[in-house]
Amino acid sequence: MDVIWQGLKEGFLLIVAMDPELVHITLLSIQVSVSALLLAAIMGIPLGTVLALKEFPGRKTLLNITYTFMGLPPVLAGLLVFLFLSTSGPFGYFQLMFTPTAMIIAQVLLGFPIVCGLTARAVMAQPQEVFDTAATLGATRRQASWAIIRESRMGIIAALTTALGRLIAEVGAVMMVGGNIKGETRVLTTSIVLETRMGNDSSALAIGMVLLLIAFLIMLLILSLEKRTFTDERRIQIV
Amino acid sequence: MDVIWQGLKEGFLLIVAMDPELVHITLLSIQVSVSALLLAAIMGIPLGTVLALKEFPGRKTLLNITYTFMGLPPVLAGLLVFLFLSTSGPFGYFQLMFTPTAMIIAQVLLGFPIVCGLTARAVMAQPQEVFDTAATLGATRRQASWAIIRESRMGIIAALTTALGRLIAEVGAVMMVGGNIKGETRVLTTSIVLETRMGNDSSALAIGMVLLLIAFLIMLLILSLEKRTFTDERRIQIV
Amino acid sequence: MNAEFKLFNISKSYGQREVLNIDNLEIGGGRIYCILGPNGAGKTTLFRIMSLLTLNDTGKMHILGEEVTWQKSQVVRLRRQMAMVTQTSFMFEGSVYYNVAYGLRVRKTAAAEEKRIVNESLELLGMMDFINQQARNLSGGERQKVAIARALAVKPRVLFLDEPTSNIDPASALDIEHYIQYINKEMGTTIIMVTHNLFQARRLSEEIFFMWEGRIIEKGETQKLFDNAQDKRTRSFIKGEIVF
Amino acid sequence: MNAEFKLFNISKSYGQREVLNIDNLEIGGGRIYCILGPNGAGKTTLFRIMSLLTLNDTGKMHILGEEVTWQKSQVVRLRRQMAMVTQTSFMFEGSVYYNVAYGLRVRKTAAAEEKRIVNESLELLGMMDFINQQARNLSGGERQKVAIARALAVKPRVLFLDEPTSNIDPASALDIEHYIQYINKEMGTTIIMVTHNLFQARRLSEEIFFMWEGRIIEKGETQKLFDNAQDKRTRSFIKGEIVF
Amino acid sequence: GNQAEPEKTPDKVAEQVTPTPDNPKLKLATTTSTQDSGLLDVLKPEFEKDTGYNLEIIAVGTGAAINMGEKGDVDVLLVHSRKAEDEFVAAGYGVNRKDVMYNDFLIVGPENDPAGIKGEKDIVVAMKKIVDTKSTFVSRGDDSGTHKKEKSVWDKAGITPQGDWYKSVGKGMGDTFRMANEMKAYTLIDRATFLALKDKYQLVPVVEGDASLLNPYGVIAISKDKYPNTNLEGANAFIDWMVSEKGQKMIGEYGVDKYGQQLFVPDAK
Ligand SMILES: Nc1ncnc2c1ncn2[C@@H]1O[C@H](COP(=O)(O)OP(=O)(O)OP(=O)(O)O)[C@@H](O)[C@H]1O
Ligand SMILES: Nc1ncnc2c1ncn2[C@@H]1O[C@H](COP(=O)(O)OP(=O)(O)OP(=O)(O)O)[C@@H](O)[C@H]1O
Ligand SMILES: [Mg+2]
Ligand SMILES: [Mg+2]
Repeated sequence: MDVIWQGLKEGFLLIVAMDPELVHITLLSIQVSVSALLLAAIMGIPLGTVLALKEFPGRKTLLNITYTFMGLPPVLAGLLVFLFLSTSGPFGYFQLMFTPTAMIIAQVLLGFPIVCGLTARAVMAQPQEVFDTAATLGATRRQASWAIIRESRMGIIAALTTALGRLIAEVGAVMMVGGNIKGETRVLTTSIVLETRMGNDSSALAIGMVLLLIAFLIMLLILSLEKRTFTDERRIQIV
Repeated sequence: MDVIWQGLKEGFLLIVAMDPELVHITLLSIQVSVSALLLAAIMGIPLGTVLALKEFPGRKTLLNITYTFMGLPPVLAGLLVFLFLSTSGPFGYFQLMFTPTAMIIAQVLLGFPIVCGLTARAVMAQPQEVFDTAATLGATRRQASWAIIRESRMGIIAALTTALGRLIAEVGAVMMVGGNIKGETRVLTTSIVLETRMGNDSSALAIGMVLLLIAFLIMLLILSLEKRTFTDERRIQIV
Repeated sequence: MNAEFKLFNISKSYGQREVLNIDNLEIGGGRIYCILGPNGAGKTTLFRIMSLLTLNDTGKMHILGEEVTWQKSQVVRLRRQMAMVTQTSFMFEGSVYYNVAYGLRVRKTAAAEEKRIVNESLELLGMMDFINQQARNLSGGERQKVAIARALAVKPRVLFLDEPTSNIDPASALDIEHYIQYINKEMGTTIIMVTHNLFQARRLSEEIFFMWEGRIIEKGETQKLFDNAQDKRTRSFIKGEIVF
Repeated sequence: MNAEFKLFNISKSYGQREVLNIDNLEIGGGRIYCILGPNGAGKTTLFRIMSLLTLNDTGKMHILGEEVTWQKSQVVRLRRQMAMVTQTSFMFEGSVYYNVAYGLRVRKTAAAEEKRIVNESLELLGMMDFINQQARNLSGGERQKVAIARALAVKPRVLFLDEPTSNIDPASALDIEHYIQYINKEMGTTIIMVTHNLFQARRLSEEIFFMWEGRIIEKGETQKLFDNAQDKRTRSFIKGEIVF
Repeated sequence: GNQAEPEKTPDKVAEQVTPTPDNPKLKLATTTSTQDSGLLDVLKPEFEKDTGYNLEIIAVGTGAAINMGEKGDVDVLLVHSRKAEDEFVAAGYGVNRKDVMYNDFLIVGPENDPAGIKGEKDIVVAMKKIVDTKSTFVSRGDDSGTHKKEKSVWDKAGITPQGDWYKSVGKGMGDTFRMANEMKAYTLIDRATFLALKDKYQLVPVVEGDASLLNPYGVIAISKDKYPNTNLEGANAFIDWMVSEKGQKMIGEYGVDKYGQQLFVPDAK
């Protein structure tokens, strides 16, 4: 158990010391995961809404596939991106392997099904009145869909926090396509793996602490999106 | 790209051939992840409900911590469980390291925040009328809470599918505490990692296919929970 | 001194705004009581506090002979003797049967008994044809009828009705009024209702409480109040009678 | 031949049950029309089809001079000329202002104009004090008033009102009735309303359609229909008048 | 040390004129042992200073490293699996293969030595005893250089290892060592990793010194014929530097101050 105390202490010292290498690694982690989250959101929220609202053949199958891809193993995502971006792959020309761009692409693959699937569920759970009201007030389908998305904010923010959790914690994909190159593609999770492999458990724990702290801060940021739009806490209360 | 075709073909053959080693690995994957999901659900659904409904100091902080732990890196979860279960750790006596039990414990750590956090969000999004109606009909707080959980089914099922996706795809924790021992604790994700380490990309893809297929089947099972209780598809529709 | 409800100094605010402020309110019980007042007067808020759905900010209450302590067990004990048809007639996801059976299930009524009572209640409201339908697909009036059946099923000592016939057609409303009178007379159920239909208030109630901006500004026997209201505001409101 | 609505053979079923079956319905426009009928008769369903919220199963419609093809652009064009106060007065999450402004925003009304119209509409319904309040926290009647203000704000050619004053106090209801008459007379707005308040129907409407189990079984000038209904069921329903 | 003194002057001169190659980005795929032992952390800055290249190190298993080479995703390999290396060169992917260094493997095991093989010089005898006593043995089982070496040792002993006592774990060296330690098992480990990690775990060396336990590392450049974009100049510069007097010396000295013994023995010809 000493190791755990040692790790907590070391983590605290790490944070206080602002070791430049750690700062760099942390910033890269944030950059990769937040970029991937944004891309996943830009595609996933509209697509999830379409899957929830639009009637077309294969809608249900597509939804089920989306849910299934929530279970895409990071290593597999990494491998697929690897095969596409590799010099001998179809997009080899762009020389993206072992760059943060490749890591972002792989993480988008992981984050997209989560954002899309959870958005679809949040949207489907809305009462019919949302559409009815928007439509009777003259909204086009697109405008009505926005109204529905707006009402689904709580669920969509849950989708974003969940996806962020998955991405910031994920190591399989970034390890595979990033390569854990020191100073270039090393992020917090790959550092943790490296430390455990080298038997430095307390360092691994310390970096883990930093990661959780970062996750906490980004979560607060995402949740503040919600507070900005809901003036007071609107939730069911029991007496 | 050949590798991808090769992988798909190989995956198909693997599934058809029902290779006994693969069957064993697959069953263990299902056993570990589904057990962890059930345990996470048994604890996470009631706790999420309490966090959503009960007013107590620190409620918001606890919720934020829950969201943050959605971002717990699997390796870190694995390391923590390792330190506790290790022979020199506090629970070393039980000799659980490198057993499926250890893997389940580590996965519960990962699945619990997801189930708990998403359940809390689904519950908080319910309209006040659910509680009001239950209470005016004589429900105790506990009974009213069940009524609210019942109304939150869609969201809770989303929580379960998301958690399952995370668990079945996860490799860091099971690798660390399971050890990927052939014939004992090797599961689908650790096999994928092993194959990629050995440069057998097509085998990795093939096993990945099997994993996605399994995920798909379990998702259908979870989603059928919903169908069993909703007689018709109740979702918002736009015209 | 055996009043079912005694409220002293009960107030409730949302933000800066005080929406309820009841100095003193006593409801003896056994009769049909009507609460009248303009929109936003605080009628629903008063109902919510009396049925222990919302905490009052200040004051004390005696309900059904007990001083309200908000102790868990007390809350349930008291709530189980009351039922309410809320203004929105919220339906649980599920069949009409499920909705009406809910109050019986939480009381752990035996299955056969449950079935009998649900059928009886739905029969009474003319909703037997809908027993297996999804409650959320019902029309506005049908939903309100199920909400009434649901409240009746638990055979409460006190029944709160918040504009119970607002979406119901005239003939059905008449039936429901008769039934309200029946359970009041035959089973001694105390009925406390809000309505904007002054004819209905006059026909049904024996006592009236008139609310204005969170306060009860006048109360009395129905006949007297309608014939000879003291407060200017009550009089002007009652003249609205001609609207119907 | 310039009828605003012409429906031929329009039907709608849910599962096995046919809830609407309109052989032939013509609504000329320009007047105040009332649709009467018992709960579950299909009034709301008819409204939903006429305002293009629900697809009809069979039949053809001409609305505001166009044969309905359900083409996307047509649906929006037609919907923008109509507005509806629905039976539930659903409020969007957000302020009262946001709710009333919504119909103007989707039409890309300029900000200053939007503000002016929202204020005007709320003023009219006596809801200015609530402009910045959360719409979902309003009382039942207040919500209904905001829903009316919201529909009025878009200045529709046709206004559907589904039991618009069911939760509104008598004095306010009278004001609203006056306003309905005003916009009908002064602005030529076609008003089609459902109400269970037969007095209101009589006071306001010029033409009545009487529905029974999904069909229109009688229609005519209001005075004539109330004085001399042909159908037995209509007569018996109108006798329900005494309920109010 | 003292002998380094005379070299320092030319070094400093070189430092001032650090060349700027056309394509300074150089990607090296290597086994985890070279990284985990800390060797590359020491070599990298010196190499970069001398040649102006920017070395990016991707540490994976030998199998994965060779796979990356076959796909053209890296420019140069530093691996230890002679057979696979030769095949790689023969298939035309690799050029300019050079021996760089070797270290050796050893069997580590728990202090109480349940198989009774401590001090055994003959690896075959030791392996047989492990089997006979059914002592737990952890195998990397990942087709890595180390795993291949282990298989060759079993072959030599004429044993096909199987049974409950034989755990094939499919992991890297560091993780495998951790597992063996946790399970109080025997395992085959390269000396570099062992020395780097030995303070963290309780396993001790039991069998070492057998000639068949040598572990040679090679460097290979990726062929420009296969992948025109590959940085062959850089790869060659790395190879040349590694086999240079300075590179070889640094390899030979690495770890002496920290572990009291050499981790790698330079053997460039
Ligand atoms: N949660 C809340 N937050 C803020 N204001 C509220 C809240 N609930 C109710 N109010 C306000 O309190 C006042 C009283 O509401 P209440 O629902 O009791 O009115 P009511 O008399 O039932 O009106 P109605 O006849 O329209 O149903 C209203 O003006 C309403 O806007
Ligand atoms: N989605 C649905 N699924 C099944 N039945 C439905 C659905 N919507 C409406 N119905 C049924 O269709 C019938 C007509 O409903 P509608 O809402 O049009 O009645 P209404 O005339 O408006 O009644 P009310 O006066 O009670 O508002 C009702 O019996 C209702 O139960
Ligand atoms: Mg009210
Ligand atoms: Mg209706």
